[in-house]
Amino acid sequence: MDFDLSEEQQLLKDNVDRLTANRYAEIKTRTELMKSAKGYSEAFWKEFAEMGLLAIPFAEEHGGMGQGAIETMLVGEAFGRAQVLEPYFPTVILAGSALRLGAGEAMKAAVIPEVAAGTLTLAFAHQEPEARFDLANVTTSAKADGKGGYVLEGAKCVVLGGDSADKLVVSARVSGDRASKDGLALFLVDANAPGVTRKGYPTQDGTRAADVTLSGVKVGADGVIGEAGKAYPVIERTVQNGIAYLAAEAVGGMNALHELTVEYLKTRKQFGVPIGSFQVLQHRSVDMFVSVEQAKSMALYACVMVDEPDESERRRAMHAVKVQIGKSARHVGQEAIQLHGGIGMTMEYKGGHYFKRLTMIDLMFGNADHHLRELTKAGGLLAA
Amino acid sequence: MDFDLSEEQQLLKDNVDRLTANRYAEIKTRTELMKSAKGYSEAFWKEFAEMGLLAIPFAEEHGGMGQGAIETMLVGEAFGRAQVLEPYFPTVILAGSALRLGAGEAMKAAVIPEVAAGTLTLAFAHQEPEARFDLANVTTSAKADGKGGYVLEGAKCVVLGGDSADKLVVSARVSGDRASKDGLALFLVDANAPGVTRKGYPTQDGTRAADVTLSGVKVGADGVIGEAGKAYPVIERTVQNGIAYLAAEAVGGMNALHELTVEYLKTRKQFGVPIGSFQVLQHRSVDMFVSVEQAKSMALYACVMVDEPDESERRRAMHAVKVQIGKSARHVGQEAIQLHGGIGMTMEYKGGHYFKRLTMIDLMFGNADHHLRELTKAGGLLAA
Amino acid sequence: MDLRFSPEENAFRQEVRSFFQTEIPLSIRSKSIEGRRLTKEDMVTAHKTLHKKGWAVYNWPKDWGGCEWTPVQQYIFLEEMQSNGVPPPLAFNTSMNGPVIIQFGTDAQKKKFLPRIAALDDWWCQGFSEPGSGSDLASLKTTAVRQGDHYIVNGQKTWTTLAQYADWIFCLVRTDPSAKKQLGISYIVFPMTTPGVTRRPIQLIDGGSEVNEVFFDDVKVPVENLIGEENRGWDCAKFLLGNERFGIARVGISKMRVARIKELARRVPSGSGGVLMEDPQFAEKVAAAEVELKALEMTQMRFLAAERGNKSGKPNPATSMLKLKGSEIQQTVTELLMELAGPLAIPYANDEDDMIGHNEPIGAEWAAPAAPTYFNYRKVSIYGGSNEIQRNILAKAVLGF
Amino acid sequence: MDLRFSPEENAFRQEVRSFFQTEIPLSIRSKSIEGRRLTKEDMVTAHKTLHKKGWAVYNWPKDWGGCEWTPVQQYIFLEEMQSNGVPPPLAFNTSMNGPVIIQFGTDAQKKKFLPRIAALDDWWCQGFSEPGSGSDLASLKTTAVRQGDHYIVNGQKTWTTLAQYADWIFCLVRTDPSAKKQLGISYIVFPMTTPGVTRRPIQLIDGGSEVNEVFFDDVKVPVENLIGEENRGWDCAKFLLGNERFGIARVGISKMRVARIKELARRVPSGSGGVLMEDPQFAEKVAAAEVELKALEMTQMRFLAAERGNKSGKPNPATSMLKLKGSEIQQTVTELLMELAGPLAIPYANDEDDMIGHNEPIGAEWAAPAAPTYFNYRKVSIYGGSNEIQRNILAKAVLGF
Repeated sequence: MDFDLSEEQQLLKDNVDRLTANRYAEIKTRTELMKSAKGYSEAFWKEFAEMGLLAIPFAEEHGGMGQGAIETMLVGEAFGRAQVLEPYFPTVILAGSALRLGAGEAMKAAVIPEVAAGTLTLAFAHQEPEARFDLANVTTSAKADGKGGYVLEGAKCVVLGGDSADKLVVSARVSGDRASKDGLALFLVDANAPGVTRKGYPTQDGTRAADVTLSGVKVGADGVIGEAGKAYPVIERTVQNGIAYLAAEAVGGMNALHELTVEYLKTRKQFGVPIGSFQVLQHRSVDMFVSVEQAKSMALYACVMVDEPDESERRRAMHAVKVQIGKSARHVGQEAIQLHGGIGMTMEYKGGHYFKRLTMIDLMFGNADHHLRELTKAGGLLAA
Repeated sequence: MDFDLSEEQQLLKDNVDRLTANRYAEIKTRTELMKSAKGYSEAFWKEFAEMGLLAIPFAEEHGGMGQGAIETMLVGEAFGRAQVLEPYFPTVILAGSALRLGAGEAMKAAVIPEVAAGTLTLAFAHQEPEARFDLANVTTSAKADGKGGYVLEGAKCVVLGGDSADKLVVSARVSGDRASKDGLALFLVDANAPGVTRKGYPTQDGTRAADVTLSGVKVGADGVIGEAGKAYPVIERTVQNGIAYLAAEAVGGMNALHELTVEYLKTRKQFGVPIGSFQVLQHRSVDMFVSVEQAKSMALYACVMVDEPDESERRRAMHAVKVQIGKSARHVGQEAIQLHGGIGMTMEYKGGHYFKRLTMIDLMFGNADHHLRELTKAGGLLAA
Repeated sequence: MDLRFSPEENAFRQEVRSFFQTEIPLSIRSKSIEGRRLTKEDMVTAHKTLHKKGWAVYNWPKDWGGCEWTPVQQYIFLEEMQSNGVPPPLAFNTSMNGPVIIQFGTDAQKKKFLPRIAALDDWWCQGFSEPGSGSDLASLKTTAVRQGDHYIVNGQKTWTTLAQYADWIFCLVRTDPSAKKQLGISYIVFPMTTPGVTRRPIQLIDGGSEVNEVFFDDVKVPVENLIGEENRGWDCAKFLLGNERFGIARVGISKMRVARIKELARRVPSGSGGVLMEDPQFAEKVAAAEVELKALEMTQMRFLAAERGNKSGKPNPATSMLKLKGSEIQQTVTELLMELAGPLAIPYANDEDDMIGHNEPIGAEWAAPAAPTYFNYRKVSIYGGSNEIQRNILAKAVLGF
Repeated sequence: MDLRFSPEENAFRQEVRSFFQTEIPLSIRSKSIEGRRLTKEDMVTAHKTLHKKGWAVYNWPKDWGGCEWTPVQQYIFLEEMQSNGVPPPLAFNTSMNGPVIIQFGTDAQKKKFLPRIAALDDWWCQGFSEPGSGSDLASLKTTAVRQGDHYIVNGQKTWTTLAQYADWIFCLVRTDPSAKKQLGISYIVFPMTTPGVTRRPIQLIDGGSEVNEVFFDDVKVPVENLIGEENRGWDCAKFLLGNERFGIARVGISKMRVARIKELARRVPSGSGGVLMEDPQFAEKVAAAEVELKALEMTQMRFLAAERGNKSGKPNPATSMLKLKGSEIQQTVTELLMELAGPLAIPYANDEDDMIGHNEPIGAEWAAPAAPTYFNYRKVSIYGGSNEIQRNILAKAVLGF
């Protein structure tokens, strides 16, 4: 057992921390980017590409760095701390995982180098309006066109980064009932392909998403990711990778939010003393610290388990991770706002940005309650 | 709407408060009675009878006072405050309710005057080992003897006050499946009747209970309470009366425990100051206060609703009462021990007695979780 | 003891309910119930409708238009108002500044201000908090220096709710800088159009801008606009802050929200077949909130009954508990609504914001306000005396620490 | 970074596990697992078995019998010990008094005491707390007055765990009443059989009497029984209290209890058909505890790894968090067990108590310890520095307040 970062990892961490802290030093940068056309900075995206961040999880033969969950965790923490707006999560983590884990060699060779180089953005168009948190609940249909290709028909919603992505990884059903794990397929679809309609909008945390309608969208045989009908395991692992990353991002965010709160308590004066001199506020800061540490631990645990080959063990672990992250994020976020008082309620202060993002992270890919139930159904965390 | 006690109610309250506070002034009285043969004081019981407490809920023609839930609430609060050991709950509230609500005139006329006079104690032998909190889960069988009587066969457990009761109100099944609400019957059985075996023991809160085995116990037609096979509503209302009383007793206990805690914080010195000067302990005392007030409110609500004729409304209300009582009792009990530190952990201090009784009250007739689930199944508290 | 409402009380409830449901436009009430933002016009319409009926200043003395209702009637009125989504009479006018003028104002001031306050002919806003003075209100720094028959006001207020709509402001200002804290403060009022007054909206985390910073730069205020005695403004402030006793728990609003959550949960898909209300995990959370809410309602009624016997006119400190528990339940309930919306709570669909991408997301018609309402309601445990301050009050006044 | 155990570490785990499971009698381990009370003999047997293997004082320096294990090995050892229900080496001997004597004792003292401490030939108990000195330990009042080559000890200790079994006591006493608080305290040891020592058991709310009051009435203690310097006993106390770093979270014990709860819940009827583990409400509570426990385990490993780099010998204040969260989880888990037992937790079936009615209640074989264990475990957030004290430490040392 060894918790130390390797030299390369430490270097990566230092670099990404420095760059993001620098680029997002002013809250105004973030609020202005939120209102810009794309909702993020293409210049920053290019810098992330140059630093190799977009290449991290991909194989070296596809222009990747061949690195793992620890490295994306370091990125997630830094991005959470700085509240980065660029679509790393949708492009590299979500859609990137689907390609990495599901696609055939030809597709990987064609697409991944572009992703790694920062010239292609992606989104994972999986959520449907009535699916809530059920990953298998897909009604978008894919009908075989007889030539190895498919025609897609359906509607997706809250596709993160979907408003500006160049290509979409779309889930659809080739067979089976609405919520069946069998019969699912993934497709790589050009976001501007005929029949694809996107309605983009901002999200509560300042990023962007889109509702996507697919109407007679034709996908060639070369657009099928893996084997049609057998995509559920890829979807599940994609989401598990998403959870591991979100855990790291949430830890970065809540750690920073906790520090901000403690700092505020030490400087804000009322009744002639810093309010941090009140024991009640100290103890509540301590309880926040405990929540942050528990979340950090589970973000690390996610790194250990996200590539665990035993799928039941992996599944139970990733449910547990999302439970703890949701619980800690809620506690830390709510207490941070309360301890700040009015200033935490404003968009002019970074605290509120953290709080909103942390709140949204819980709602992404199943909230704490959902994962607790799934964990329970799977027999719990300790060996059954 | 009027929250004031009537003159008679105020007099009752003053009298019962004074008597119980006086009799149980020393914690030693309680611990010694706990170790005595019956586990309570027959002298105190006689005094309660003389004060009319045992007659409260019964009709005047049976030697009762013809009073209602407010009056038994006043007794419950006083008994909770003083941590009274006498079997008022099993005799007057539980078995008393079953007779009051279920028995025919002849049985009432024969038994209730003795109960009201304090010459007869009762117990409600309903709980079975595998029933947990399900009121309809009864396997004890009652076979008709063809002469209007029945023969009982089965086992009851944790029969409160069952070790010393003179008569038992026993539930048994004349027909139907294990958990069916149809086919239940109630019987009044002499505790020393042939075939009745009692194994008495102390309970965690210092009172007594017994496991009761019924082996070929013969009950005559005059021992059947109400109509055999139709007893479920009587059982349910008996338990609802029990919940209303336990709510009051818990409020009396947690109120006293909270006062004890605040008093302790004001007098106990560490670091040269009363520990009550620490803001954290003040705020936690305030949160306890809030829990006590919420519980008081629901104990009052229980008085309003326990005689509500609409059975669905009554049922939902009584579930809600037990949820709040369990939640408040847990919070107040745990915090009281924590804020006291070591002294609260000892049997030589009254705090621990309150804590244990409050803990047991939650386990009686369904804990907070159980009632929350039942409330949910019934559609919640607000009009559906 | 009779814990049921009397037939007269039930009749009164019927009367107010029927008035609300027939006279306050459904379009306005629906906005409240669905969590959409009310316009100034909505609030004015509701207020004026109530005023016409004689109910806008029910809490005032009869001479100035009050109703002399019993505490139970007031409770019923508020509950029906809240659970029917009726926007309340503007609090700055009717429960803050109006009562202060009634208590501390001169006859001339009463005649001048009260009718327009009651009718909402003037919209008032509150100038109390400052950037450096939140919980410690008495440390405020805005000064009013006497020059002849005027005060010259300089300084800054913040968290001024709906100042953008306001015609007048009531302000705490420091008139004697040498006096200790509370002792040098005065309560003055002036039009927001007075030269030197500027407002800057503050965007809150829900995306709206309901609060403002208000700056005073040599604002000239006639001396007759002083309410009460000079340097005794703290009395007005204490009176004002202690005045709101029972609306504070907002039981009716939480009831209305719970009802809406249950209604929505009976049609929102759970994702795994069926609707969310069939999911015991979610349904139990709703039921748990209902239990706390019922207990709070009973607590409020108990305090109300105790209040009847309280002739001192001083607020019962236990009402701090109503604020504490009431805000907690309001926050629980708004969080439940967000949880109900699930992933559909993620899109941001604020129609008054200048962010791009004004496409209406799927589910927006019911899910869009969920997260903003949750965000916005974090404030209820902060403003009006934070919950930490309420605990301090209870510790001292009730528990005797 | 490699967060998996190495093959060597896994082999070590196998070795200790197999030793525990084969050498520590099942009858003793079952008692721990089922929450029944251990006798003195059980504890001595377990300790001596570990000692024979060379593991009872694994944490001591090699010269005195220690194992020089890595922090990870220590962690594994403790986890296996706890999850297999092995009674730990007597803490008063091996992690309290032993290390103090190693650090502060003279050579003669070491030779005299350490071998018997390690072997549990003498059972030690701790005389720190006093009725007036709990969290504020330094305010203790027991005095030791020098008379020739003896101290005369007078005063009272309390919460002395298992003093009824003890042969010796280590005590904090005030040797200089004129010095300020910590400065006049000394650490002395003496046999419990010394004339003037009396003990009075205190019955706790679980029904047992594991703690005692210990009274000293002119107890004559030779000067050579002073450990360290006179009036510098506070150094020993600080060293002792800071010494326990990782066992404190008791992850293994909670794991063992969760496993037992799950096992029982798979056979205890739910009342409404089926078993309790099929009740999602209960099962989710268990799973929620498992998540917190897993997080705590990882936290402990992280702190352990950080500890490796910490050569200062000073305890990492963040370990207060292990106490805080560890006690919380222990309490959650014992409460779950009581909830599992439901109504069957109500009977009191303490076989060592003098209460009448020694009939074994139905279900007692598994349900009887549920409530007493819950009651008993309320202490874990009180003793060894209450959780409030731990929060004070964290606020100061980690957050810099």
